[in-house]
Amino acid sequence: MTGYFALLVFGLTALGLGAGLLLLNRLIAPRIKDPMEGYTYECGVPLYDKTSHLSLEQKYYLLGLLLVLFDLEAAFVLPWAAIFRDIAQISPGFIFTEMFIFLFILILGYIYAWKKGALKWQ
Amino acid sequence: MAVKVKYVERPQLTNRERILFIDFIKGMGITIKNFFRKTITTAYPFEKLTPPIRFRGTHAHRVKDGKEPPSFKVLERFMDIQEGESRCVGCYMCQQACPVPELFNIQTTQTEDGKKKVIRFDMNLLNCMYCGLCTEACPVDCLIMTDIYETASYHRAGTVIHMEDMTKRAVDFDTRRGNEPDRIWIDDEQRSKLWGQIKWS
Amino acid sequence: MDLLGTAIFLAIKSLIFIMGMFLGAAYLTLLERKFAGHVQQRPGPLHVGPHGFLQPIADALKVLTKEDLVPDNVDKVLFYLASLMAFVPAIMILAVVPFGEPFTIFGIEIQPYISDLNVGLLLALAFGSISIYGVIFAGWASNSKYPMIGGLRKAAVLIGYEVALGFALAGPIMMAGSFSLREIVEAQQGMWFIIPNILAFVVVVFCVLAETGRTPFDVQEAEAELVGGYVTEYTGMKFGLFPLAEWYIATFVLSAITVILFFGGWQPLPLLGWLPIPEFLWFFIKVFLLFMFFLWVHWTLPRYRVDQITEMAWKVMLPLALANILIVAVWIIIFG
Amino acid sequence: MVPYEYYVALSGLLMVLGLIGVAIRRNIIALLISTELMLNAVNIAFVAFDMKLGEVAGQVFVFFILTIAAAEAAIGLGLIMAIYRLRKDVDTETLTELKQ
Amino acid sequence: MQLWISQGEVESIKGKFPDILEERGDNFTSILINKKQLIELLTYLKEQLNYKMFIDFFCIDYPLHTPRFQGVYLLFNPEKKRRVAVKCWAEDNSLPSVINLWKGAKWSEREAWDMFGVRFEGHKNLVRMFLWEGYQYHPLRKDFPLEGYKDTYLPSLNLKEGETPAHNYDPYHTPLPSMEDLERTEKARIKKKNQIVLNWGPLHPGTHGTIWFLFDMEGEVVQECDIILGQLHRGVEKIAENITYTQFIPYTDRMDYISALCSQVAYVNTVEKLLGVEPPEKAKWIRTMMCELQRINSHLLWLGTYALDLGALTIFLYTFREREKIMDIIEGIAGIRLNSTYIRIGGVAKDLPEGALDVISHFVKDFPEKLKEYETILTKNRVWLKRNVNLGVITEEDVYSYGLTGVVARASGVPYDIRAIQPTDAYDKVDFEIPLGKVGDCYDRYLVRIEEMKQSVEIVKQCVNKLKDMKDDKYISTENPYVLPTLEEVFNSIEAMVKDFNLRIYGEQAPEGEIYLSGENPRGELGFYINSKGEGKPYRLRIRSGAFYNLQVFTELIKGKTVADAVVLLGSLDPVVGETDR
Amino acid sequence: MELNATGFWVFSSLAVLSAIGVVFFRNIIYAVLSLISTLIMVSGLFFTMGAELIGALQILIYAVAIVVFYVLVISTVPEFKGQAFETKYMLISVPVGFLIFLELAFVSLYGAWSSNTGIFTQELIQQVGNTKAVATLLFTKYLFPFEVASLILLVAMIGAIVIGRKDHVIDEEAEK
Amino acid sequence: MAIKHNNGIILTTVEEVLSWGRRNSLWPASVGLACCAIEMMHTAASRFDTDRLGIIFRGSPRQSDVLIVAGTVVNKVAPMLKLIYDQMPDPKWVISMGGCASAGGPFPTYATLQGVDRIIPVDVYVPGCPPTPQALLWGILELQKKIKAKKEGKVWEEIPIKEVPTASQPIKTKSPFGF
Ligand code: SF4
Ligand code: SF4
Ligand code: SF4
Repeated sequence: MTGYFALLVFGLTALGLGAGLLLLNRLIAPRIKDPMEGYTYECGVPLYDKTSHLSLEQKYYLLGLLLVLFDLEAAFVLPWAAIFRDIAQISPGFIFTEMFIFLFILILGYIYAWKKGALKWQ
Repeated sequence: MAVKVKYVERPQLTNRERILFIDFIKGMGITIKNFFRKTITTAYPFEKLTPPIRFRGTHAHRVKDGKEPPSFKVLERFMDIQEGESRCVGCYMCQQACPVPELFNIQTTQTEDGKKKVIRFDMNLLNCMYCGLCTEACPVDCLIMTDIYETASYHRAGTVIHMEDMTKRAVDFDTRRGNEPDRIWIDDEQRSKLWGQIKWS
Repeated sequence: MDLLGTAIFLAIKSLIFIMGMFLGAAYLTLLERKFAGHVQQRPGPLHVGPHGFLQPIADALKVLTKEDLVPDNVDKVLFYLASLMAFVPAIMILAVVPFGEPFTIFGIEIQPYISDLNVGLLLALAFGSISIYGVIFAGWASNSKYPMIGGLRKAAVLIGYEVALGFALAGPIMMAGSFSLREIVEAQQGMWFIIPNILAFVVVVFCVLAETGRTPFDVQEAEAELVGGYVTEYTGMKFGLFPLAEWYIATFVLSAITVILFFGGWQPLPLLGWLPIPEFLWFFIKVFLLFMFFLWVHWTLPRYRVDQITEMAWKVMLPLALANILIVAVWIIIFG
Repeated sequence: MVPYEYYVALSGLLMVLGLIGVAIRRNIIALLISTELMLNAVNIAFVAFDMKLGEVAGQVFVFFILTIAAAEAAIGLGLIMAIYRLRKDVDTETLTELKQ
Repeated sequence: MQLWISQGEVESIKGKFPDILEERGDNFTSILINKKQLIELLTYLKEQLNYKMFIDFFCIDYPLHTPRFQGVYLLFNPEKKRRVAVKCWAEDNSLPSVINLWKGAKWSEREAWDMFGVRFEGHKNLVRMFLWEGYQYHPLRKDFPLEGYKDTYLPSLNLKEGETPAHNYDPYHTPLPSMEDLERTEKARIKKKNQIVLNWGPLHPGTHGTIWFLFDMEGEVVQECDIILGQLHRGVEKIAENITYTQFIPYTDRMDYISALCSQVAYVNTVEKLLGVEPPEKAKWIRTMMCELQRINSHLLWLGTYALDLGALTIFLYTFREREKIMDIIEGIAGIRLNSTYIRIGGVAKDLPEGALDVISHFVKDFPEKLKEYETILTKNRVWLKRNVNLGVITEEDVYSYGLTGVVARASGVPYDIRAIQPTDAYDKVDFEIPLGKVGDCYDRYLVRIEEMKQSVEIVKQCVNKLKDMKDDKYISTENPYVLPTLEEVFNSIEAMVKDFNLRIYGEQAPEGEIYLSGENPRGELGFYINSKGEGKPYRLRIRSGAFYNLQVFTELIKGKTVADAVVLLGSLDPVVGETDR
Repeated sequence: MELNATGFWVFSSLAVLSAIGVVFFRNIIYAVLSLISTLIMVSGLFFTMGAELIGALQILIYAVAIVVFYVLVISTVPEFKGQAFETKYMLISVPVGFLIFLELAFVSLYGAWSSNTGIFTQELIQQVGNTKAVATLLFTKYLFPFEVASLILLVAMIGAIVIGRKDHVIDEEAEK
Repeated sequence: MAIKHNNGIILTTVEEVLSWGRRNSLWPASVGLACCAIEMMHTAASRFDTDRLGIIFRGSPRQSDVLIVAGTVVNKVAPMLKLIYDQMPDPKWVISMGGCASAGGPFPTYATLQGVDRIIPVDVYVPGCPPTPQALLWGILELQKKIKAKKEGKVWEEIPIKEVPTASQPIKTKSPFGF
């Protein structure tokens, strides 16, 4: 448990330090107002249109989708990997086939995504 | 001469190269090779590149020192120029030749004995493009361009050069480099950093 | 009050680690500039201090005293938060990286790490991917087009390579049978894990390059395209945290993890075990070499286009990582 | 050791909050996010029971909940995509139409 | 070499269009036609007589004539290698637009509108080219003064009250645009149809100078693009009308500042042809050599920045290392590293200094090795291939329609090289090959440029060999009345001094006439059209810049590509703003 | 253990606070930020309960993958207009939520789960470590649900791609 | 500086350290406009290597300290340049490189801005067309001197200007702390 506590303390220290630096910057840096200093930078020209947030794009949706699904898959694979050695000594065939059935099913999905062009990021 | 055309080859990446990352490795080989080469840098304020003799830097006025060309001897008769003063005869040829004539401000007066004297010769170097046309036009070998380039200034007026500065510069330039042959550059240490050993004929 | 005492002790230790990392990162900038310089036949920082030794200090001072400018259209909270979100997770990885076995000096046991966890590797992976928020939010909060595009680009790259990284890590985990980084190092007594895991190593190298935004994957701040990428609108220290976190801390820490996973951590180099070099120095030597390797790649190669990168992640790296799992599984079954 | 009931209580609280979110938010993404909150509450409960029973089965179920959460997010956001494509904008009205 | 339309062809045109007026000269042949038949004639020239390549279009202002403006179209027949000029008076200040015949006319018509106020019927978006919307004048008109109208009080911020920093300081200034003006300029170019409109440039590291792109984007994909030029419009053509022929030489440097010597040579050749000056043999060889050195220099800069744009940071510094060497050579010979005003009418400014040939031969011996290094890093690199291959394919049709020249044309397989078509200087005596591409994509342009550097090295070698035997020849033909005497002559003889005075003050009084001549710049055909009315200054000097026309095709190529491709495409077209904007 | 208790109180209060944030932040991006915070806090709770593997995966999968998915979609959606809340539902939701809460409490208090014991005893878990225990259970006893999970993921992927794709774009590529 | 001028030794030392940091880490915004930009690039390249002095070019004005205006500023660019200048965070400096930027150079025409100091305050003028890399470096060194002088509470008029009627010699001794 102390390990996690140390992690927590470490995280808080890092956060504090980062925030402290930002604060320090804010405190000691000069603040001289220039007329246009808040103008959004776009190569120094007047903005054509003010919107900068892109509207919904399929590619990001597909990307997020793939991330979620494959990360989940990884979440299953990693514990499996951790016990692989132990169980492989008892019944290698079992643990092996088990995971590869799982992977096989997901590779089907992978192939489907590939075929449908979802991996191609336009 | 007949026109010869040649179609360029488009190299392909073979599979073997692709799998073994040959292309990356070769490229990285080049960079590491350069890593072990000597640096070519001239550490500027501590080391300086000597400009070649033909370098066109800040303008200067040669002074009357007995080495004038024949044309000066002719024109000198109308002028009031002492030894050690600028050779300028106020002929305005430099201004005429210059693509940006506004940058000159030349004023002459008549002295009592009817001779002409240049009392003002200002050049605003901010408008100059160092093309050298003015020096080529000067008929008395007065206006020259020196190897001085460190002319940065905090205000505009600091970049306008006057006759006194210009004569000083020319004297300095001639003493330092007057006797140099018309050579492409001095083959000193700084140049050989970049060039290595050159076979001079 | 026991708790408070531990907390204070830990905080001091963390502070030492973080400060060390800060200083290290600052001097890594110098290292990079020197290396880049010499690759390009120039000396790099030279005059600020002997051989440019004070350059990072000057830069840090300068960045710290730059005006803290917040443009008009930004989401202020997020704008500040994003730089923290990029920085904190990157340095958090440091907390799970062991730099050696615990050792005793003058009767005091010293642990050269913050925490040795059973799930250390997973947490490292998790922290590595949390920094994605810093990138996306920096782009989003800036409310400007270049940062927005840069942030989303970087996010796309990170996403692609995170998945591949997850699968690539399975190989060493299988060999060691544990998520604990210390146990992984200990399991490499006889043979480094690079041997059967060569594919995973390739994948991990690419992933580290991608996550730290070095060529050929530095799409997010491709100067020629996006000016400064997602940091375009950032000034002063807010800006300073980004490259510090991304280019130096993350590269360093991820190199360390790569060394732990594939090159036997703090075990001496083969045939050089007789040298009187302490463990953690071995570790640093290896990390240094790997870091230099990344720099070397960075200063040689051109960069991919972002869609090519993501495509490569999915179509090349992921299959490679999966193949690695297969190979390692077979290897373990055959060789035990 | 913290009694496990505390954890269950917390789980319940999160559940309620999630439910409130589902009920009052008009924004379909916020709706999905609130659902995630509820799923988390369940996770906490599972692990808490595990702690009580000295078991790990509950934690295994968390895996499956993660799976479900992922699938839910995938499909839910997929629906948003679909709506967006049909309507060419993600307007509140459009979204409430779907909700009702 | 006869480069203008043949008598026979003119006769055949006369058969169809009886009321044309032919003006035939040694260096310029034009057909004057009335406005109604203009399109018909141009179509006939394009389709029947195969004058399908668009070279240039420009206007000339005759304030005393009605109609006041005359438009001149320059066309080229790539098979027979002949040019023709078509002139037409702009009645009611307007001309029919030819963008349906040649897409390349779009910008030059805009330019004519901007500079002269001539309207074009049928032009889809006739907006200001170089100046901004809301600017009131048309500067190239004869009645517009060079310095403009100084009506804004805009003193230097660094001055204290009442101080004058220099004799030529004027606190009054020509009007500056406001932010609103610029915004209007933007909005006049392009209508927002997709998600966002991104301003790319002008003050951007990737745009190779100050080109201002407007990308109408869907995500990261550019759907529509327009380019705003004029961020470096300095009024060079207007300056030319106010100074003598010699004085204009330094300005040609500053147009295409990366290949200054090539521009000088192209300009000086034109003026020499006009004046009938023949430079001495040695000067020709020196010019050829310097031109090719400059071409290597320019291509090196291109390679460096191109690689930098594509992320290969180190190549940039390697190429700059080699560039430093060439700069050293140029500095040693001409005196200035970049904008070396070295070429003069009738020869070159100074003889080669001692040791110059040694240094150059050292360089050409050394350089191919270095080039090989760059190629090792780049040519077969998978990243490089991925970014370049099959991107931005330009077809032969496009080449003719847009008037693309230089490497861009050659990479598409069009062997259009002025050095071969109309050799000037010593190009007809040296041996070289013209590299051509087959596909016309960015990769081909890269390969062609690399190959061109190798060819240039060969040419330089031949020049060095030749020049070794010409040690003591004259480098400038000062015996010609139009050529300025050298300093030594001035110092030593009164006649030379008087000649010098005359030429400096009154300029080279060129005979009346017109001329169009071009040189092969690293960026394409750099043509000079000079209209002389017998004064010391040109009446109208038109610069046909290669980069200006090459850049036009960018808007077409970028469609459906991402911003990341934009840098590649732009880099492979290699524009220099000084030349596009003049 | 004092550490656990402190951890619980800190994490739980922060989790609830951020959960409130999730529900009541008008700006969707702040709601998501709070969600991240909640998830991390919940993960901290898992750690206090000794569920290491789940705690780590909670961050890896939940706080990163799933939320990134949301963030990606949100940050590319034009801002939502209009009223963010419908307070009238508040009245209904609170009692319903409370009911569910009661039910949960009931179930837990009466140990409805006690019958379901697995192959692991507390000592065994201590011995092999939480990670391996969970993993072993997952890949032995719950083998079947595990394989079903893969099917769920497959179906989710196919479904999501079918729903979310833009037909003309993807089909063009499929033809290639 | 937010810290007020004070004769206390500590503050002076702090200011000196800060000023040292600033002048040894001048990051220019890479605003290349015309021919001079090429020479600016050469200054950054291997032969002269500004990185030696801690000078690295940044793409975005938000992260740069000094604006090197390299090239012809035409009227149309002037408002943009002003915007870029405004967008830079303080403290900031401007070097006007080349004749064109400083005073219109050889283009006294309708289209060119006759000196960038008409829209933004300039700290150092570097004449030349284009100034050689060494001239630019000299300009940068002058700027460093100016920053140093400012720390001492002077204004630029009081800084001794080194008139260079003659060529200068290389600096012999290096300070261990940089400039
Ligand atoms: S160098 Fe050229 S621009 Fe300068 S003063 Fe002389 S002629 Fe005029
Ligand atoms: S040309 Fe020479 S002599 Fe005549 S005014 Fe100019 S500097 Fe003086
Ligand atoms: S000062 Fe000279 S080199 Fe610099 S931009 Fe102006 S014309 Fe070009």
